[in-house]
Amino acid sequence: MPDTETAFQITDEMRAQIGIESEPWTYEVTTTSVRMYARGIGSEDPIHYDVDFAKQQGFRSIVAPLGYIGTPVYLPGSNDPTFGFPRRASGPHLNIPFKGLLDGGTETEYFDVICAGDVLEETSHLADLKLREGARPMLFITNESVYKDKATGKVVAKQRLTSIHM
Amino acid sequence: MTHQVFFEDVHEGDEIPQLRKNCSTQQLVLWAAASGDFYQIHYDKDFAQATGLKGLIVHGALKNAFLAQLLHDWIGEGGQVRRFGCSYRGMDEPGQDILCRGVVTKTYTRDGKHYVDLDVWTERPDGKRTSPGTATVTLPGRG
Amino acid sequence: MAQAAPSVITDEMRALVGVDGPPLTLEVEKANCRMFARAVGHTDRIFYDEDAARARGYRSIVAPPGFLGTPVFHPGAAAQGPPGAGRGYSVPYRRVLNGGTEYEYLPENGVVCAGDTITAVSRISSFEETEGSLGPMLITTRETTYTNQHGAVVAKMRGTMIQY
Amino acid sequence: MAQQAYFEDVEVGQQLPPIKITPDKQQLVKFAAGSGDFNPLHFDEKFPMLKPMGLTENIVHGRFKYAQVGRAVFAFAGYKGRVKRFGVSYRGMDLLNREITVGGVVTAKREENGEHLVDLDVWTEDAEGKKTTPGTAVVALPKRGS
Repeated sequence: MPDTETAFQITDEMRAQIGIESEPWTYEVTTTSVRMYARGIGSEDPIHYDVDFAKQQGFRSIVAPLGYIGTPVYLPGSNDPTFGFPRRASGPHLNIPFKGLLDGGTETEYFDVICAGDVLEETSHLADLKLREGARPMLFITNESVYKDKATGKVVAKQRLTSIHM
Repeated sequence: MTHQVFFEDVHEGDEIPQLRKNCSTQQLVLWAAASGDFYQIHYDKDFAQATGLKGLIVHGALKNAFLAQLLHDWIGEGGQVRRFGCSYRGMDEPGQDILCRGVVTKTYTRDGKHYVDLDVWTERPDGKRTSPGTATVTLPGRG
Repeated sequence: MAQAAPSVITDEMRALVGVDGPPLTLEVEKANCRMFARAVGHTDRIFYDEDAARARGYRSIVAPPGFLGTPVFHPGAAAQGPPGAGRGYSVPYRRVLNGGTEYEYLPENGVVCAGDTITAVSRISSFEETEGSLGPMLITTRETTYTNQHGAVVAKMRGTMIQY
Repeated sequence: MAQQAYFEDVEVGQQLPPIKITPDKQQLVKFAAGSGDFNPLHFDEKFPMLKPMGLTENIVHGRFKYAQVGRAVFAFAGYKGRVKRFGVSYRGMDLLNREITVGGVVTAKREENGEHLVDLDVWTEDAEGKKTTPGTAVVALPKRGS
């Protein structure tokens, strides 16, 4: 980095983006999507595959493996073609001068069990900004998604994703 | 809204609008996800070569689905795809153009429905028809 | 003319022709219709957007052509090959090629849409032997019938497998 | 599925049964299908983004390792337990075809709002024993006879 460039700082303008909520997006949890995710992680637990078995265990339907909170509705032009997440007009906008990007961490808080058949409404917001100063400064950006059951309006899960920009 | 093609405007020998495809490795993995065909010759180069192939190849069923899209996009809202199929006669690689084409071979009306038969195929840049097939669609009539 | 290779079609195989295989349940959902359409590169929104599909008179998102749902996956069940593959007979050929696929739709019996449950039943329609540039070949033609939850046949598929 | 664990029977220091998995390319393509993350970083060895990252091989999705931790936590909770929270940091990359071991240990037991909670340290570990995905989890367990 050239000497003339002033060190990166989190500005008030950036901090003001914290908490701004995005428009909602629909996520679907289906029998097929739960089974595919379970196959993807190599689980053979029948709770993720067999609807009758899951009902015998007291669940509404097959249970979504931990970490899976549904598939965003995909509309061409509206979703990222690689990751599938919605590209939303509203929500936080940050100008980040760093080119490097790393996945920093994932944290999920559950308020209910997520099962096939659930239709969720997700909104996201910028939850936290942290700067680790040094020879190579690192900016930690944490986004939080809140998932509500569309039928009941109840929050069923919150997920925080941290990305590291450097 | 797409432009509607009508039965009366279609004649034997007409070529329908072409559809050009070019599969990235990502598209082949998307197709694996969509079709449930996780055979590694479509995304694992080492595996493909170990089976004697030059490299990764495009799924035959994906080319079949491309031909279905060619027809779907042509017939518009008023048409219906009745039948489509192809043979797999040659391999296509990711990163190379796959040109989807169709030519009308017959037009006829039966039980008040307007049918169009076509030859359809996918074509490689070297001109080789890798998935030749046939299809039948119905189209609306004018008035 | 060289002497023809001995037939690999056994009585056991002949007895299988026309016999229905076990039914397979396929689920058609909004999410898997979208995934299929996305993988092909369809641009028509009836394959993605429920409102767009309803505006065109469909019950829900339309299953793109060639898509009749995702088979219910049972872990631990025999390797999920092509439906009905390797059913109770073996042939002395090691190489397999997918010869071709043909779908026939019967839209007057119902257009396949998200929410449908399809039962697929497969049967072998014929065994044929030919002598090609690759040597003697066995061509197996299989037909699959797709029936929706109302008992209506909505599509048929004919597939050709070449063994040599 | 293992037998249901009850709150009374769990002890601080107790280890979770390890899960071992060696993800190959097909496994990661299935994970792409399940998760919707189709980043070629995980399946295309010619993907141009590999080089600037100093990589010559494809890497395992961080979220795949997160999900493996999820499997271990879910198995610990059993069908009657409820996972309240679980999170990890991504501290190191794992390459394809290398064994990953998921581990966990009970760090505390407590009662809160009538729930019987168990705190856990969880992680994935590579073949050299490096914890590439350390994290924590909170599970509510049933009590015997409740």
